[in-house]
Formats: sequence, structure tokens, C-alpha cells
Amino acid sequence: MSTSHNETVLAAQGLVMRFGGITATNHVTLNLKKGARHALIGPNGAGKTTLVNLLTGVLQPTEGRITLEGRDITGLAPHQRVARGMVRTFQINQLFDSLTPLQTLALTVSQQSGLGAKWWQALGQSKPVAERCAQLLEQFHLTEVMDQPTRVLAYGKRRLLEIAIALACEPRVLLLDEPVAGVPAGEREELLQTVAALPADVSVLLIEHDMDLVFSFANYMTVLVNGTLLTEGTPDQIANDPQVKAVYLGHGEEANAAGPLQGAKAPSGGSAAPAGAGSMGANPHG
Amino acid sequence: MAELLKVEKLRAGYGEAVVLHDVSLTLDEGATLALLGRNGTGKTTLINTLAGATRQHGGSIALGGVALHQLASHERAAVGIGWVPQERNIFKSLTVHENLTAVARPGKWNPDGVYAMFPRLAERKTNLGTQLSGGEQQMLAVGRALVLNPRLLLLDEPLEGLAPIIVEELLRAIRRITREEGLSAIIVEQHPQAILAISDRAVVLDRGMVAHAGTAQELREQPERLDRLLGVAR
Amino acid sequence: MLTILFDGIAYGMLLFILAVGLAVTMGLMNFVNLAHGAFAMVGGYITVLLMQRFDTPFLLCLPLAFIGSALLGGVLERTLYRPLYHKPHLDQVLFSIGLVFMAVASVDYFIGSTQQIIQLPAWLKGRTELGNGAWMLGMGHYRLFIIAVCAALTVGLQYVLTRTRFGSRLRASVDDQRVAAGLGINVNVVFFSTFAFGSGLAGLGGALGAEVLGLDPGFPLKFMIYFLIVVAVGGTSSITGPLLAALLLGIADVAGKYYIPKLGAFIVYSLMILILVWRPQGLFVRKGGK
Amino acid sequence: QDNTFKIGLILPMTGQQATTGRQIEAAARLYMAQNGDTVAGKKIQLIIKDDTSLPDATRRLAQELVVNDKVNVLAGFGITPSALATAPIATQSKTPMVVMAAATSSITQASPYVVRSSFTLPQVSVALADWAPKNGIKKVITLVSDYGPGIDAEKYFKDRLTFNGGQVTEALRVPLRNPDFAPFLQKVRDGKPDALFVFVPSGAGAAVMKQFLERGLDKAGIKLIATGDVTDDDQLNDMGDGALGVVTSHHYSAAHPSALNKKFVEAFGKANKGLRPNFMAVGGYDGMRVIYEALKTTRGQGGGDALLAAMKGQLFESPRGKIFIDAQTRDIVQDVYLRKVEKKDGQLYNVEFDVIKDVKDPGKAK
Amino acid sequence: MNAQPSLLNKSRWKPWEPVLWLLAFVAPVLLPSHALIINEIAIVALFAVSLDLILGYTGIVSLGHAAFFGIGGYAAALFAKLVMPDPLLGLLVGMAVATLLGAVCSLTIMRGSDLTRLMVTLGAALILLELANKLDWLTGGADGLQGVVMGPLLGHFEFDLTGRTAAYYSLTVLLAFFVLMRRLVHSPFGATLMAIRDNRLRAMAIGIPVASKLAVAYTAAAGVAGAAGALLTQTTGFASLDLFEFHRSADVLLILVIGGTGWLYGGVAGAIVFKLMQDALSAITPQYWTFWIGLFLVVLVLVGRERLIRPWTWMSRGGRA
Ligand SMILES: Nc1ncnc2c1ncn2[C@@H]1O[C@H](COP(=O)(O)OP(=O)(O)OP(=O)(O)O)[C@@H](O)[C@H]1O
Ligand SMILES: Nc1ncnc2c1ncn2[C@@H]1O[C@H](COP(=O)(O)OP(=O)(O)OP(=O)(O)O)[C@@H](O)[C@H]1O
Ligand SMILES: [Mg+2]
Ligand SMILES: [Mg+2]
Repeated sequence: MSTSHNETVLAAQGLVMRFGGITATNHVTLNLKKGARHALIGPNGAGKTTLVNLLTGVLQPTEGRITLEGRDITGLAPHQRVARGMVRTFQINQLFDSLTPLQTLALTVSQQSGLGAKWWQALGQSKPVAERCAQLLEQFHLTEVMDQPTRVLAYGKRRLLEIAIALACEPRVLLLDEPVAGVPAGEREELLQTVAALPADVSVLLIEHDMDLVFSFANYMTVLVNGTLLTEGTPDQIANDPQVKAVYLGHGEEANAAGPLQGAKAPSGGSAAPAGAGSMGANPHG
Repeated sequence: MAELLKVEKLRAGYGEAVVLHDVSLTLDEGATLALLGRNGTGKTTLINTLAGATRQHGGSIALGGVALHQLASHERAAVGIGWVPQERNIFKSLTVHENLTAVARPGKWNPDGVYAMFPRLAERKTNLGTQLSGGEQQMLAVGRALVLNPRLLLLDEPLEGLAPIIVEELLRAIRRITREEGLSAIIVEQHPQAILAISDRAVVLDRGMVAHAGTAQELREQPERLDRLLGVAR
Repeated sequence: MLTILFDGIAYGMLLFILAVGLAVTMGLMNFVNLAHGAFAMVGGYITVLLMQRFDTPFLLCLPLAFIGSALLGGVLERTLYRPLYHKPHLDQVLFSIGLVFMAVASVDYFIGSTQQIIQLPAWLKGRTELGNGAWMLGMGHYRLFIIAVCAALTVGLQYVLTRTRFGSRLRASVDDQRVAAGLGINVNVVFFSTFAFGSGLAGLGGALGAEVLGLDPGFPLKFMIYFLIVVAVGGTSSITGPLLAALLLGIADVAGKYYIPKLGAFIVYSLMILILVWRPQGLFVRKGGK
Repeated sequence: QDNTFKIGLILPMTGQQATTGRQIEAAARLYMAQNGDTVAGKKIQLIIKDDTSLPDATRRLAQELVVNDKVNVLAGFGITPSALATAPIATQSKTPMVVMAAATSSITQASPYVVRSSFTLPQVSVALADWAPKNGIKKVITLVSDYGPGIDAEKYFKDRLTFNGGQVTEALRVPLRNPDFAPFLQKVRDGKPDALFVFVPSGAGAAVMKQFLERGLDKAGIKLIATGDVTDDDQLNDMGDGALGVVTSHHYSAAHPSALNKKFVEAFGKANKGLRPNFMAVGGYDGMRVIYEALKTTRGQGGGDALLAAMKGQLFESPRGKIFIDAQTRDIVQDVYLRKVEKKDGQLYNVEFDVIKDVKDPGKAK
Repeated sequence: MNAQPSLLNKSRWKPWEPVLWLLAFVAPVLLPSHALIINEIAIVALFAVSLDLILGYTGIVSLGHAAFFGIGGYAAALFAKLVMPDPLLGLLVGMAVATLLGAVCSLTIMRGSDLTRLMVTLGAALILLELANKLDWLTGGADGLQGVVMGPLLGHFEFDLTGRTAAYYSLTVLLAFFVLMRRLVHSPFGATLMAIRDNRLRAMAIGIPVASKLAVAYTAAAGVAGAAGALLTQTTGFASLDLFEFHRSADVLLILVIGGTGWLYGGVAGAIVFKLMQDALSAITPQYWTFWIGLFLVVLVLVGRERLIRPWTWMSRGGRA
């Protein structure tokens, strides 16, 4: 709650989501600043995806309020939120299996540029649309598979398409739910660079378990545990927070008995965790 | 150590399309193999072929002397294959508990053992498969393979989407299981370093063929070579 | 009053018996088997022919009808149905309708198109009346019998499907056949036995229902709508759903026709639409399912 | 080509009404077998088409028969809408159209080329309404299928019964697609009439009767009276002893005691694996006769108008008794019988016990 | 940059397409004795194509499409009987009424599973059937609506007994709608429909207003089905309750699936195959032709459409969307 004084683009206030007896998000309040590179981390099942579902309107919150650029959008349908510039990716690929990547992107771009209701013109008739598609295909290494049905693509390609679709929507607020899962190590950085290179006024909320990436990407972080907000802060603060280490980051160096782990590498600025945190461990939800 | 798995001149794919062209490899009992390669090189296809979920066009697979390629997919579990598919494929209309009991075979591992390993799952016992978070589904997929009490675990990107602390734990568990219980494992991972650390051997696939096979140690110590094999430009 | 309620229940149970096999194949196996009615018809004809030609007692005919249709179902599963599990639903529709056409024409050819009538044994023909006036309860014995059989079936099925491992293995196979097989479930056997069992249930339903509904070669087409209504309204994920749906529809239909006969035909359809618009997944679904 | 005389016989051969088609086809073939296939030097050719009871199919088939096959006569027609849909074709092409089954009164008015050899529902229902009050039945509930013929039957029965001093206390209409009669019959039972008058298409008749007994309506002192469709000869034998004693009115019974009928029933059975002819069959048989006679009269000369003229006013002895094609209405005038189901030689039959002579279709009386 | 050509390629007319339509249009002259069946095929094809818009392209299964067919048919017939006999105006009226009904019904198909929608649509059709039965003062009830006399087409061409006028009328209307639909399915709008069919969740997430798109597609399909119904009652001069019957909806579904869904020619091919086969088989064996149709369906599914009807597959290369 300390650093930037930029205006808040997306704000969630006291969001509660219950599934029967389970409370998946419990009075979560989150502010996404304009141009932020904000990471949302937390153990499995902490409610991160649920939060994104609430923000994007896939789920209706049991309690709470969501505002986007100052306007209350709690009751808006998902597509209306997209129209206001809030776009997401899915943790588990959600693609149009029988369409080709090219068609998928062309349709997304058309929809985005207000051509979605045109039924007389052919898809791709509009030059700008086609050019934008070509550019996206290029950027996400999808050009050579652009005419294959999405259904037969390898997982990695599908993953790339998943993200390309979101970018094709020209978001002002982008919510990324584990975008690089299944993307090979080499392409991960590149992919996130694409995201990082979005215009500075685009705000990004990133959910990711790959800590290398998170720490190299984020300038602000929120930690969610068991549906509740545990703490917030700069990457440095989070990396050194013993509580976060205990429930999420893990033992750091100690685990290196098993070799270098992806998440255990401390981010550049941070120092090693107090050794005591390491012994907690086993049950992240204690 | 006795040889557990022997794959020779394997050709396989989907329908008429051949994805794996000529794959041969062997794996000892209790040993762990890291299966590496870029996107779309056929890692998943190889794993699925071992599990009997693709179309095999040629070659042979032997598991502990049994000709696996002659067995139907469902008979392979009885011989000792435990499969964690890449897209998890949790049975969506079954609860967490049913997901485990539906496939469980007698042996050391039972649902309770899985719950002890992933306490999170115990809390979600009665949730349907679709009502789990991504990471929970991943844990369940691993647990589901374990209750088969296999001799060879096939793990297709098992760490994907897990919290770092769980990753640590799972890696440690895999190592313990392979070392102490004599289980073998083939692990596909996008994070070669993490997985090479606990593996004995490593195979790199490229375009459906084995581009490199050797010990895990050797690749661990030569990161540049590994990068080259994986086609990573640094 | 009570009589109407009783008749409604009996009618509902009859619908349920006819539809339960479909709830098994369609709801649990996710196979759109519109030929369900054809299996029911087979059961019905087995009963009729056995009774007419060989004077087999009715009670013996029922299990024979079950076995006969189950065998037929099993054979067809092995030979024709199996390759279709992974095909799109529409292909399954096409295929099973094709089977219905063939069945209808074959029965017409071999047995004839006249309606067959089952003569019940005397002990099932009677009627018991209790009380009098507005609260009189008249129960046809055969309807009582149907209710009893149906109740027993429901309990048994519910047990098998929810309490035994077979049930979860079946649902696992349906959810993801490829992975289920890869995890050691013998999908073929699971599907085979389920399909045969579902067909058997259809046959039993046909045998029991032929008396009330009549039996002619058009049977599978005539009653297809009813099977579908029951399964749709009840939801496809359990046995109790279709049962309650069948009861609800049965009672509403009978009571509606009794009290407002002018609207006779509208009641069932309107009720169905209302329920489905209100609860699009059917009345009874596993909570929180997709 | 010139030497053939083509009859286009359009019938429902599949689907719900398949038995109608089957009976009529068999009867038509029997008639041809008995009377030769050459008349007035012309070879008779029968072209059978299945319309699956779809009126638009009937119409198209009729049109094709007229245009492509150049048939001289259209015949058959299982259900009313089929006949009505085709009537304009008959008018337009001046082809006589012999209706052998459909029984709604208004069909003959749809085209001046329609001639009917079957019956009309008003015809048989009024006969029952005449008989009932004389036999102690005053209070009646009617139960009919909710479609054209059913409504005809209800209306004419009610009017005539009221005229005769009886009373219809309640008129129930059952949807055509109705698997269970329980609620309706319960309502009848609670209404305590002297008798229940029923008209349902022949397939459903057995179910009504069975449930009538099961519900104990007979024990409650309610009589079952019906048009002959309910105790259709085609199925009567399978209905079991429950049918015994049911009183119906109709124009034909396989048990009609005449030499001609005996011969007809016997020959029909022989040609069709023991099948018993029903009222549909006799409609087809007589329809063929009407066509044959017209052809004889015109000696194969002249077109549709001549044939039509020769059909009008035909009077002859049919297996059902004497019938007459009213030249004015082109509808059939025939005796209507009151029958009771009885057992003869171990088989169930509609045995005639009373007759109302020369009943015209009351639908056209006004 | 080859993205644009690759996209546009999909919507381009293939050389065989005009040839096919040309053939269709000379058929009534070359085979005058088949004009009537050509008329019927064209009508059924139009009906099937309209179903394809919602089933094949949008993923809504419907067993009640006859509701729109029927109401369009009745509306056109009543218009001719009560107002004026001009066919084209009647066609418009039939379409308009069906479109209206479609708009109302589209509210019920938004939610639920395939089975639910199937049953809701089916129920709607059956309720209309009962309504038409009950309103016999208007519709003629179960006897059917008679006394429909059509005026000449465009004031010139009488509907004759041979059915040639009818065939041309129906073929022209079919072609007109086909061209419109073809544009539609290859447009961005069409693509959004397919997106909804494939993955509703994602469709929403890229800003597609799923509910309203579904409603529009459903309503449009209803209108086209209404046009098909209107053609039928206009060319036969008769309307009866069976327009609404379950088997009408079921038959058109069969026809579409035989030809293949998600491909506009599927409906046309299915109509041709099914109708000709039915006509030929029932001429040979009026009693048992359903057996052979059934056998055909079974074989079709088991062997696979592509392999069974080769000629279409090689012609449709790339034509499948
Ligand atoms: N439809 C549902 N019904 C019941 N419980 C649900 C449902 N959806 C999610 N949950 C539960 O809510 C909790 C939060 O899930 P969520 O998917 O938000 O977690 P997450 O933080 O995204 O985890 P991960 O990192 O593993 O993806 C989980 O424990 C999950 O089991
Ligand atoms: N079901 C399928 N049908 C046809 N081709 C397929 C299918 N699944 C995968 N392929 C093809 O097989 C090739 C190998 O795919 P595979 O999934 O085995 O790659 P992978 O190495 O596991 O990649 P990733 O790292 O993305 O998971 C790819 O080119 C892919 O397009
Ligand atoms: Mg998540
Ligand atoms: Mg893979």
C-alpha cells in the first residue's frame, strides 16, 4: 500500500465468493494501478483464478463491488467488461477448436474493431484486420500453423494462441492466469517480454507460479492464501516476507539439496530468507 | 540395477500421421529419466504411446520383459504403468475421492497416502473434478497415477502450475519414491534444470527422434550444450 | 382425489421404467441412443410372443424380456455401437434412428403391424378400493405391481451407481475414455455391460409398459418423446432425477387431464418448458456440476 | 399405353396408420384377383404409393400420378387431411377421387370429383344415438379423440341424443397422442352416467376398453357404447374377453351374415395369412368395385367426367349389405348396424343385432 | 504476408458451385416429370440450411425447428386465404411471423445443455401444434386449412399441375437465401457464431455478446425456416397440423446430419439424397422402405460420410468451413 500514487484502474472491494460450504475468496480487496505490472501469487487453491473469474464476470460475487476506471461493473456481463478494455487469459486453454489460429485471431480482431456484427462482409475483408492478424501470428510464432485447425496443435502452440487472443483484444487491463504454463523455458521470457512491452498505460495482473518470471516482471505483488489477502508489497518486500516463504515460496537454499529449483532462486535485490522459515513447510494451509 | 523399460525403434502418431519416427531408449529399475525437447517434438506423444493412448505404427516396448505394445491400453496399468497426462484430464463428473478410488489398485499407495502427500486434496475430497483449482487438479493427477501402484511413472509436465513450495515437495517425493521404493519414472519438464537435478538419465527429443541420450549429470554440468540441444537462444 | 394421485404415480413410474434404460445409456454413457425404444419394443414383443405362442406365465416373461433385450443390446454394442462412442452426438442420433427405422420395418415384416395386446394373469387384473367419497383410493393391481417393480429397480440402480466402484469407473470412462483406459479401466467391458444392462432395462420397461401403452411396430417412435422428456427434465447425472421427474410429470399429467381436461395436451409440454427454463440442467443435478 | 387403365392408390403404408393401408391394399388386390384385371378391354394397373399420412406428400404423389403416370382414378386416402389436401388436384385435373377410408363428413364437399366408398362418422354415431335412449340410456358422457373425426362424432352423437330425449352430461376430448386414459376414465366414473360413448382411432380402442374394465366402470353400472372403430375387427380377437358385450354401431362387421360377406372374409383371409378384413378393407373393396363398374359403364371411353358420372348413383350389394352412392352428394348411403361383441367358434366378433336402414350422412342433411 | 488471401480464400465461390446451381435450375426443364420432387427438395433443403445456421454454425440443437416451418406455412396460407393471394407477399408475411416467433423463442435457448434445448424447442413446437388444433375456427384444426388459392407468381406464372412454376419459385428462393447465408457464415458475424459454438466461455472473454448473438442467429434461422414453410403451403395450397409435428423436426435434422453439419451444402446434399432415396425406395416397396433408409443411415454413420459419398467430398475440398 505504499509505493505508487497513480490512479487505480481496477478495484475490487471486499469480494466474497462461496461455493456451497467453501469460501474461495474471502473479503478480498485489490487495487490495480494504471500501468501496473502487478503479480498475484499464492498457494494452489488460494482463490486466484476465482478472483479473476469474479473480476471478469464469469462468476458473480456473493458479496463485494468491482469498479473499472471509476465505474461500477459488478453487474456487467463478461463481454461488456471486455468492451471496456478488461481482457483475460485462461489457466486452462479456452480455444476455438474447429477454427484455425488465423480465423480465431481475425475474428477476435474484427470483434475488437467493431466489425463483429457485420454479416455481409467476408471475414478478413478489412485490410487493417488482416494486417493485425499477420503481425500477431508472427509475434507468437504461429504463422506456420495458422491454417491448421486449433484442435491438432501441440500444447505449446495452443498456449501461445491463448495469449495471442488476449492481446488481439487490445486490452487496457490485462489479467493473465498462468500464461506461460506449458511454454518451453526458452520462450517464456520472450513471451512475458511481449507482455511487458505493452504500452505503459496498460495495466497487467499476472498470476504465475514461476518465480523467476514473476520477480523479473512485477513491480508490485499481492499474496493470496486460502481466499484471504495475506500481504501486499514490492517484490523485495514479498521475497523477504517470512510468512510468504512459509506458505508459498518454500525453503529457498535449503531445498537445493535437490538441485536448483526454479522458484527458490532469490530475486536479485532480495537477501536470503531467515533460516527458521524453512522448517515450517509441509502443509501450506495449516 | 535391472533393466525395466526397453523401447526399440518406436514409430507412433495420431491416425495416419506419424509423430515419433524412430525412438529407442532404456531405463533401469528405480531410475529416473528426464525427457526434454522443444514444443511439439513428440514428448507427450512418447508418453502417451507408452500409456497406449496413441496409434503405434511400429517398434516394440518391453516393460520388465512384458511386451507392452501388444497390450491394450487398459492392460498396461496392471503391468505397471502409471500415467499423468499433460492436460491432467481429471474425471470431471467424479469427486476427488472417486477419481482416486475408481482406478486404485492394491499396493502400498492408497488414497490416504495421497491425501497425506497433498493435504489440500483431503480438504477437497468431495469436490467434483471440475471444481478444483488448476494446481489441485495437477496434484490429483499425480495422486491418481500413484494409487495405481505402478512400476513406471509417466509424468508429463507434473510441476506445471504448482506453487514453488509444492514443487519442492513433489520433487523431493519423486526422488524418495524412486530411490526408496524402486519405482522408475519418466518426467517431461519445461524446466530442465529442476528435473535434471533429480534424474539419473536424460533424453532429448527432436522432431520425433532421439537427439541426445545420456546421463542427467552430463547435461546438468553443461548448460550450454543443453541449451543448444533444446534450441534455446541465449 | 387419492385415486388420481395414485394413477399419476403409477403413470409416472411407468414412464420412468421406460426411460430409465435411456437415462443409463444417455445420462451415464453419454451416448444418444434413440434406439432405446426399439429395445423396449423387443422386450414387449418377447413377452407378447412368449405369452401368445407358448403360454409362458407373465412373471417369467419379464426376466426373459430383460435378458433377451440385454443380449441383443450386448451383441449390437460389440458389433455396431462401439465405434460410435467417440463420434459426435449427431452421428449417434443418425445411427440410432437408422436402427429404429430398421427395427420398425422388420417387426412390421415379421410380426405385422397390428397392435398386440397382452392378457395379464388374473391376479394382476383386479382392483382394490379403499375408503369412499372424495377420499376414495382405487388401485389397479397392475399399477401397484408397476410401482413395486419400479421402486425396487430404483433402489438397486442407485446403489450400483453411487455406492459401487463400478459406477465411478463407468462415469470415469465416459468423462475421458482415453485416459480411463490409460489408467487401467477396461473401458470396453464397462461400456459393454452397461449398455447391455441399459438395453435390458429398456426391454423390461417395454414388457411392463406394453399392457398399458399398447404395442405395435411404431412403438419406438411413438414414445421417444416421452423418454426424452423424462431424461431431460430429470437431468442425466443420476437415477433419482429421472424418477422424480417422471413422477412429477405423471402426476401433473393425470391430475391436469382430470381437473382441466380442455388443456390436456398442453400440460406436460408447458410444465417441461417451464422446468427447463427455470433449471436448464434438469431438475436434479449434482450440485455445482458444470 | 392407351389400353391400360391406371388407378393411383395413395395410402399410409408406414407409420401410425399402416394397418389402414395394409387392409385397403389387400382388399383392392383381392377385388382384382376375383374380378380379373381387364375391364372393357382395358388392363387395370394399380399404382400404390405410401404417403406416410403426410398431407403434403399425399398431394405431391397425387399430382405426380396425375401428371406423370396419367392415372385415370385417384383412390385410397387414409386420413382426412390427406384427402382434403388432394381434393383440389382432383378438381383441377378432372380426375375422379375415390375416398376409401377417411371419414370426416366434409370431404365430399371439397371437390366435385370426390366419391366416397367408406363411411362418415356422423353416419355411424347417430345410429347409436338413436338406439341408446330406446335401451334405457339417457345420461351419456362422450369421450372422443381430439381431431376432426372425433369432433364430428361428438357433435352428431350429442345432437341426435338430445333430440331423442337423452343428455350428454360431459364431453371429454382426449389428445391424439395420449398413452394413458386413466384420468379421463376416472372422470367418467365420477360422473356416473348411464353409458360412455367412445370414439378413438382403432389402435387406441383396445386400451380404452381395457382400462374401462380395470377401473371397474362396468361394475359401477356404466355401459360402454362406441363406434365400430373401437372394436375394430382387425384387433378384436386379441382384446380378450373383456370386450364381450360392448355395443357398437358401424357399417361393417366381418360377421355380417350374408353369403357375399362370407365369401369375402374367406377369400380375404386366404390371401392374407388369415387376416380378418375390417371396415377399411370393405371400403377398399367396394371402392374398387365402384371404379370397375364405372369403367364398364363408360366402356373405357371418355375421361374423368364420364367416369365420375358413372360412379354417381351406383347401387349394389356389398359385403356389408346394400350400398348406394348418392348421386347428389357423391357420398355413400348405407345401412348402419348395432352390434355386440360375442364369441363365435372361440373367436370374438361384432355380431349385428339391429340395423338402421339407408343412413345418409347427416352432415349433409341440412 | 499471406493472412488475408488465406482468410478470403475460404469465402470465395469455388468453380463447381455455379455449375451445381446451374444444374439445379435446368433440372425442371430436363426432367419435367420430376418438377414436383424438385420443388419439395428445394423446400426441404432450405429448411435444412436454416437449421444448419443454428445447429452447425452456432451449436444449438433443436428438435423443434418445425415450429417455425409450421407457423411460416400457416401464416402464408392464411394470408393467401384471408388477405390476398400474392405469393411473394405471402412469403414475406410467413417469414415475418416466423421471425417474430423465433425472437420470442430465442429467449428460452440461452441456457442449459444440448438436451435441455432439444426438449424446450421440441415442447414449443408441440404446443403450437396443439394450439393450431384448438384454434380450428382459424386454422381448420385437424382437418387442415383448406381453400388456399395462390395467385400467379409475379402476376404471370400460374402454379400449374406439373409443378414447374413451383419448382422454379422454390429454387429461386432457396438460392437467394443460400447466397445470403453463405455471406453470413463467412463474415465476422458468422465467425463469432462458430466461436460461440466452440467455446462459449472464451467467446464471452473476447467481448462477444453471446446471448444476443445466439438470439439473432436463432431468429434469423427461424425466419428462413418460416420461408421454407411458406413455400410448402404456397406450392401445395394446403396447410395441416403435421407441419408442426415432431417428425418434421426430426426429419430435417436427419437430412442435415446426412449431408453434414456446419457446411451449407450439407443441408442441400442431405435433402437431395434423402428425398430421392425415399421416393425411389417407397416406390419399390411402399411398406418396408423405412428399413432400407434405416440401413442407409446405419451404414452412413459406420462407414463415414466422407468415404461413402466420394463425389461430394472431392468437390467440397476446402469448402467446408
Ligand atoms: N465451482 C466450484 N465449486 C466448488 N469449489 C470450487 C469451485 N471452483 C473453485 N473451487 C475451489 O475454490 C478454491 C480456489 O480455486 P482457484 O481456482 O481460484 O485457485 P487458484 O488460486 O487459482 O489455484 P491454482 O494456483 O492451483 O490455480 C479451490 O480450493 C477450489 O477447489
Ligand atoms: N491429436 C493429435 N492429432 C494430430 N496431431 C497431433 C495430435 N496431438 C499432437 N499432434 C502433433 O504431434 C506433434 C507432437 O506433439 P506432442 O504433443 O507430442 O509434443 P510435445 O513435445 O509434447 O510438445 P509440448 O511441449 O507442446 O507439450 C505436434 O506437431 C502436434 O501438432
Ligand atoms: Mg488458478
Ligand atoms: Mg507435451
